[in-house]
Amino acid sequence: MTAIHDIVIRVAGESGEGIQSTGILLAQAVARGGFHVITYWTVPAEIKGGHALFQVRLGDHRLYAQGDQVDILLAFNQEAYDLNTKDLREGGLLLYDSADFTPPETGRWRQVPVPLTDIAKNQLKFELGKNVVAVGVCSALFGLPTQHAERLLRDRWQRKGEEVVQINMRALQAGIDYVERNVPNREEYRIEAPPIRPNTIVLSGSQSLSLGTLAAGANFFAGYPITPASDVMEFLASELPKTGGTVIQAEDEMASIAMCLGASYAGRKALTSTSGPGMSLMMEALGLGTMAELPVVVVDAQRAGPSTGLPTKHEQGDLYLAALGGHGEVPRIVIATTGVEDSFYQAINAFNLAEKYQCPVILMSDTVLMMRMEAIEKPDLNKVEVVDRLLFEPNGHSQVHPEEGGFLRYAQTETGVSPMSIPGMPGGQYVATGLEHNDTGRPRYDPRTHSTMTEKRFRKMEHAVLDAPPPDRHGDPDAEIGIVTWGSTMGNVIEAVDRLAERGLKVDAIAPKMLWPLPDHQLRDFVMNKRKVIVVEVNYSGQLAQLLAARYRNDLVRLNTYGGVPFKVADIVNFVESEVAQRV
Amino acid sequence: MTAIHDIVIRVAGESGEGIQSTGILLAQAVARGGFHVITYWTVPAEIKGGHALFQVRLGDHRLYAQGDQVDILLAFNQEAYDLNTKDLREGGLLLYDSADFTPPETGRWRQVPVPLTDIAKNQLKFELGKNVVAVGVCSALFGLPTQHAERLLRDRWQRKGEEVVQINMRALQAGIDYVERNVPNREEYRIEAPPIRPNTIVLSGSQSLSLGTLAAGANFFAGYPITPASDVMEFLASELPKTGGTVIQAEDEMASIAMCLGASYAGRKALTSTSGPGMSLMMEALGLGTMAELPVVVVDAQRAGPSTGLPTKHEQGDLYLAALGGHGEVPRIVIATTGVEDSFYQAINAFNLAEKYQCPVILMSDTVLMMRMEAIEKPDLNKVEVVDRLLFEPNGHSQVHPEEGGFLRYAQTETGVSPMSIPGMPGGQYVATGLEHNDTGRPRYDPRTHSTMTEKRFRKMEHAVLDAPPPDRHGDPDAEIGIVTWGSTMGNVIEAVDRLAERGLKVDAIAPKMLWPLPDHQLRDFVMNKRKVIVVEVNYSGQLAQLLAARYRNDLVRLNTYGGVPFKVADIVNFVESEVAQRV
Amino acid sequence: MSDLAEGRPAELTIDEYKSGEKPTWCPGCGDFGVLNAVYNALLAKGYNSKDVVCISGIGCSSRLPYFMSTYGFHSIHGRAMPIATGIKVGNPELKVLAFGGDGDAFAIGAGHFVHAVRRNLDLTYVIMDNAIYGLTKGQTSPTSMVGFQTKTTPSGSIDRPLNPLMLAITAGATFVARAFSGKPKELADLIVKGIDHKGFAVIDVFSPCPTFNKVNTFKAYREEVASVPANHDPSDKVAALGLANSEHPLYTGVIYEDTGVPTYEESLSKLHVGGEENRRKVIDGMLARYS
Amino acid sequence: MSDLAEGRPAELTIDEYKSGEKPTWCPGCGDFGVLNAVYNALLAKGYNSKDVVCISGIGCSSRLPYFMSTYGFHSIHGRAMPIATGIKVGNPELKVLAFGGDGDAFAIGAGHFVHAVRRNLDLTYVIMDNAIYGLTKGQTSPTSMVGFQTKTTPSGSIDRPLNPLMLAITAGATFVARAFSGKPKELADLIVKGIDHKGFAVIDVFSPCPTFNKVNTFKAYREEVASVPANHDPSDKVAALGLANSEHPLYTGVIYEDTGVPTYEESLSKLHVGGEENRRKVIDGMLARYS
Ligand SMILES: Cc1ncc(C[n+]2csc(CCOP(=O)(O)OP(=O)(O)O)c2C)c(N)n1
Ligand SMILES: Cc1ncc(C[n+]2csc(CCOP(=O)(O)OP(=O)(O)O)c2C)c(N)n1
Ligand code: SF4
Ligand code: SF4
Ligand SMILES: [Mg+2]
Ligand SMILES: [Mg+2]
Repeated sequence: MTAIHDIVIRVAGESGEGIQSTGILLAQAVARGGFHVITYWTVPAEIKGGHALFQVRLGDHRLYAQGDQVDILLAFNQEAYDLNTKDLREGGLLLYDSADFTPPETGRWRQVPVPLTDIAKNQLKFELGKNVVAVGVCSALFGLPTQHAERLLRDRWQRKGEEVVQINMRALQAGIDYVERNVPNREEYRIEAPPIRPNTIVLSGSQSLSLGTLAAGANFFAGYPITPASDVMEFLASELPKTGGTVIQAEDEMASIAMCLGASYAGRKALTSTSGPGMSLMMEALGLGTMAELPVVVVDAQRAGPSTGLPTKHEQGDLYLAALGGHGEVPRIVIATTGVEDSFYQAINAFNLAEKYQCPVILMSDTVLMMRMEAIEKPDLNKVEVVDRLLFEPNGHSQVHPEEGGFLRYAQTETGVSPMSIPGMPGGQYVATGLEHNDTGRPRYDPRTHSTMTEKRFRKMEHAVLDAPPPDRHGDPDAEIGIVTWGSTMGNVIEAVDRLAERGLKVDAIAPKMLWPLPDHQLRDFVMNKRKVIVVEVNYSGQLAQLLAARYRNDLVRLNTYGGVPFKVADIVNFVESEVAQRV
Repeated sequence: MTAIHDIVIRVAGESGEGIQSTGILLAQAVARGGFHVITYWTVPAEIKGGHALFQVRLGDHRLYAQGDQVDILLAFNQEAYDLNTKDLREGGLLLYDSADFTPPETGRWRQVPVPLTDIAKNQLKFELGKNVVAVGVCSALFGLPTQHAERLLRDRWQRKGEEVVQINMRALQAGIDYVERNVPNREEYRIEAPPIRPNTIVLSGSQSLSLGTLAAGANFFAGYPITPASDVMEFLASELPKTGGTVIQAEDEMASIAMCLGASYAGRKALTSTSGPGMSLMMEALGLGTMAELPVVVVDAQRAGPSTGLPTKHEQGDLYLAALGGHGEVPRIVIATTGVEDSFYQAINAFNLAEKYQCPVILMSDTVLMMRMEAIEKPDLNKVEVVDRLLFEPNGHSQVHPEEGGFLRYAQTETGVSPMSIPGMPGGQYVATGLEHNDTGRPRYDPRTHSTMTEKRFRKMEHAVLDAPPPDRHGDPDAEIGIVTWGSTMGNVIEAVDRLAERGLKVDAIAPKMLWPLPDHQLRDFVMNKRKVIVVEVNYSGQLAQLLAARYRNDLVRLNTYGGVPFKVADIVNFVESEVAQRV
Repeated sequence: MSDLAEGRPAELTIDEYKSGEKPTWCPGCGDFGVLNAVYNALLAKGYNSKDVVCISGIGCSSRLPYFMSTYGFHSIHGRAMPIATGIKVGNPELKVLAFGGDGDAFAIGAGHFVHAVRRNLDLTYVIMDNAIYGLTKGQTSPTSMVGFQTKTTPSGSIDRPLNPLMLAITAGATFVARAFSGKPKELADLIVKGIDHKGFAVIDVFSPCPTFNKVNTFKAYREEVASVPANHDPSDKVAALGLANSEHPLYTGVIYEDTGVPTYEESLSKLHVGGEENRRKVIDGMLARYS
Repeated sequence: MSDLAEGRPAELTIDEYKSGEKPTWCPGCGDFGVLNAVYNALLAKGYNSKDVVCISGIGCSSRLPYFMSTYGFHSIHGRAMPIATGIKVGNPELKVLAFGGDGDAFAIGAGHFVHAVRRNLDLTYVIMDNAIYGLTKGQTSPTSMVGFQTKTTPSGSIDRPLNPLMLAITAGATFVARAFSGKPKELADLIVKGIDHKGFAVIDVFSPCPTFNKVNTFKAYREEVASVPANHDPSDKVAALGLANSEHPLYTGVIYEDTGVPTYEESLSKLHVGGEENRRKVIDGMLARYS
């Protein structure tokens, strides 16, 4: 038997039964053990109840994807069994809460009853402890040193007193004991514990992104709840007021973005967060942001569309809208984060770009990423660079021409960026406007004004693109096959590239962080010089592929999935292999 | 002196002084004389007052563009003189109302005072007749047989009584007399009158488009006023009720499109009309239209953006939004009209496509086209084909599966089009929804449902594209140089192609009417096989060019203008010539 | 189940109006009571389900149309009113009921609400008011009280709540009622009254969300609600505003009714100077005008 | 012209508040009177133009900020309220005035209006109500009367008009006034009162559009307007609703005022448990929590 390096544990059952808390506890515990960890979960369509699953993948090396197959399935009930065994790998381990049901013996996997409910209720007299028992069960299987889960429970429950800590400890131990007594031959699940990584934190993509906005200096948020973007709003609602910042729940998305533009005009670093339907509704006001040249960040936590679509499902379907949506010629910047850690840094980049180039920046995440938890290296705040908008200096400045109507808010400059003022600054008075305007901001409709101001707004983009954050790269730079992807799909692509390399196929992959304007200096060489370029996206029409095709080449190969779920690594591996085979 | 075949007359002055009515009268009069005519006018930024111009181009052959230069300028006042002589061709004719000012003699053009105000006020005692005097002046210059203007005046004023007719006749004659006495050598403006075309009507692009919607069977309109789209609403507000149809002025654009979707669901042929800002606001609900598969037509009368932009100016900047705007994968059809006559037929096509493919259709026009008047052949209503949606037949139909929840509204079919029901039909009950759904319309989020329904929605587009109206073509099919363009710009391109042909340069031009999805069968051969393809658009980023590049080739050459005004034919001619020269 | 294709059964039961789709609401949700009342109201009216359209926006409450055997339109967040307007104007013969939550109606939908109300379409709008955003898992809504704590207002809401009844009355509503999911008979009765009213009927229903709103519970409402006093004259606008304004008690019943306003469809149809048969004539007339 | 860079001149005149941009309005437009009243109100307050922000949507009336030497934001149609909210919350020190037309405020902006009002920001919203869409050349507006003929309602409007004052009062406005462009002194005085009011002040101004509205003219208003009775108690909501409801006469003056409601900025600032200096600590705290 070969040593294994990672394992996928799925906990499944009725939503509200503690599936999510079991998973989170487990993820946190294994992270303390030095393991790498990445989670995946889905919520049911029903508000309460319905089937839920939480999947924890852990390993002794960095992980990038949620895992294609389940190694260990912990089914809390019959429905969980029915819906999830299709994902359990042949020869995997099925644990089921024997209080609920007894599955037939199929021979396709190993199956062991675990009387979770019984242990919690009857043995421990602590019904709520079922989740902790489950954590004990799981961690004993792959051999997590007990101390990590114990310390986690202590940290977590300390405030509630020693009694609570102890009963949880007992629940944990009961789970461990049960496994040790009833599940022999656990070697096949055992992973050598890697060294402890003390500087690690476990958080979700939405938490990481929200923290990033805090680190970037965000001090104004207005938003309207929508899945899966509400997490950002809820995070900031509790944190921003501690820094004197403000969170407003607006009456709709038009109001959200308009409030942000107002706050930005008044000097704040403003953001909103939304998902597809809200993005569509913000298009008009985003045009105003471009026209009035106001910094603002809009988080688009993509979900499956169109229309209300599949609100809890995954898709990368908003790129066209983010990059090209809005009437008229309306340039703005689109940044996409590829991972939980990356979300922190891209949030900072988004703010910095917005401030530097005085324009809206769309920060794209997606359902998988917002909800994914990962053990990442704690960010070093001292290394975070925060950029502020270029302010005009009152007094003695050539930017004020009283004869021409005052402050030259939209003075033509080489980069297109003009120093701006903030209400309260003497001599900086101007009227921000969505009408075409001259350099003082006064409405003017002559051809020269419109041409030169259009050029100014696009000139900023030409400079912004040079500040594009570096792309994610993975694989063999000399490979003839290249994959371009974006967002959380990069994780699946990275693992596919590695798996292909193991099979002797060299592949190179890139995921740009700035998606619009296209960072030519990062992409041209890659896209033009690979023999074959495959663009991998979770959408139907290949939105990034089309943007690349328009610029670079028409023979891009597309790999798309559009079922509301992310790629499996195997899908990508198989596709690349068959593409290569085709050529022979 | 060579015979001339067309002439541009511009009337300019203070808005509200009758500039527009002079221009319209003149256009109608010359059309009655068998001349071809095309107009161009701009309105000032001010609500009332401010500088206005109305330009009438007439000729003995079909005209496609507004005319690059002015041959005859009739300046009502000093400001009109100041602002418009730059467009008067060397050697042209300047007429000025001598009551107002006396311009210096420059020698660059011939100039003749015309005491319009004086004639009307003192000679005729009919101050309001100034415009009719001006019509007399103009028509005498190029030799319009008097009877046409006379009959027009009679038709127009008959209802007001013979006295009114007579005073107008006298005003006309006074203008003619003045010219005959004071402007010798009029041969250089004289155009041989072509044969009378009895079947001709003179109308604007917005009128033609509105008539087309009537001919298509439109019976519901909800909209919100916005320049330059309000004309459609105002036209239908007076005409639709005569056919039992309804026009609602909604509270905003979200309401407009939602009302249309509701009406369409209830069985109506519904449309709204708007411009850029409204288009942006409709994006979310348009996604609902795609998802619920409801026919609806949205007229986008483009103006210069972004944001509120230049509300009275011209631009083709909404193509990205129309084709790709909206969150998620949201297919719909985009049709663009290229001319006044075409607007009638494309409005019909838009409705037919919406009904046949049960989806939103964006019908794009633009400022120039909405406002342009042209003498076109009266449409033959007997040749108009009207398509209605495919209805399910109640009773005895396999489309109702009570076990599966009733009527299979979204049954999978080869074309993707499913028979639909309308409230009131027994057995056709279903819930239209923006959520992903199975064939009965019930929300379902499993991967198979989302994949197959996404494919269904896109499959409709694959069939719709085969129903694309034929493109406009002009030029030499064998030419190595091809021009692709869209909307009213095709008019300028046609004249450029002809002028280039006169100079010995063969060029071929195409303007697709269906812009999205791209009609591959119409475009592939053209775009792929020309040596050089130039894409001509009134926008900054070359929106059609990018869509074509993504599909066909990356070496498209772009010619763009973005000053809020249309191309001059000369700009296109010069560009093509320099492109060709480059190669040598 | 209804046998839709063959017409109505001889003896109607509420099953005629059930779609067979199982409601997705949490156990104990107030919306169950509303759904049941709607079934009963339709039964009382004896409508054929093919002639009824149930329209909604987005929210837990907006799921209601799926549980009906009628025609339905589960639209997008906030737009139930213009969708309903299009349907009712599109075919005035239809019986139109609209449904939605407090967020749907009074946050993103506030502008449409005001305008739908003043148009006075002949339809009935049942708002399931739980003073929370249920579907998005518990945020403050426009009817949440000051101090109400949710994930978006962890220190308590600072926005003063809107009063749906007063808003409706001042916007020009011609029928305004309040109901409580815990008083199902009164609720069904009010829905029937709303349907019978010729014009726009607004029924704001306290429909608790036990999952996310631990303040505005069945229990809390039960203690606060009281029927409109027997001597209340619903045509007295000032008195109606007074009842609507009261917080203790919270009145249920018909708060306001004005029967003298023409419906929107009536007014629209008065503008018709002809029908579809005129189309050709109208176009020819226009063409002649341009000749 | 103001010498903006050097600070305020010793002796203020209304010129301090003029931008030098020539108003684009038609001769005789009511908006001139409003602009003048705004100049005079600011003069009365003696504000430094750098501390004032004038916000508007889109419409003839919304052009007003261009004619001011203050900061300004001429935004998009219907969104003046959320823009103003962002600015005022963004910097509560600023003196914020908002402007717009009846379409901007009550058609596309109706939802925002209701919510801005209930938040009670400390700002003054002057609505130039001409019962028409001026900028788009004359269509029916939400305050147009039934029967009013325009290009979009050639047979007369069938929508009952909204009453801005009643709408504001029921949405929770704390200062509601009506003025008339033809009574410039009262108007300026009301703007000052609105500014002085701590909270959201709504001033609906009859500002005739001689170009497109031939019914609601200066003359017509002059015959209908009357000052609020001297004995009116603006804190009496029911009395205020009564005055607001009256059509003959149309009352001008302070209709309603409630001084007991905290402003939105005050309530927001009470949520602050620290300032910018805490940022690092807050982030570190969160990072520790995830460890
Ligand atoms: C444009 C848009 N914004 C936000 C959402 C997310 N959303 C769905 S329902 C809802 C509010 C639900 O509250 P309510 O209307 O009161 O209905 P309830 O669930 O309480 O019945 C929100 C904000 C959405 N679907 N669309
Ligand atoms: C989203 C959007 N829809 C429509 C318009 C067109 N539009 C500009 S101003 C206006 C209404 C003007 O009326 P009002 O607000 O009463 O202002 P007024 O001109 O009468 O002062 C409209 C519909 C627009 N600019 N943006
Ligand atoms: S979340 Fe609340 S409103 Fe939604 S179904 Fe559950 S109980 Fe009902
Ligand atoms: S159109 Fe009316 S509102 Fe607009 S500027 Fe002219 S008079 Fe004033
Ligand atoms: Mg609710
Ligand atoms: Mg107005």
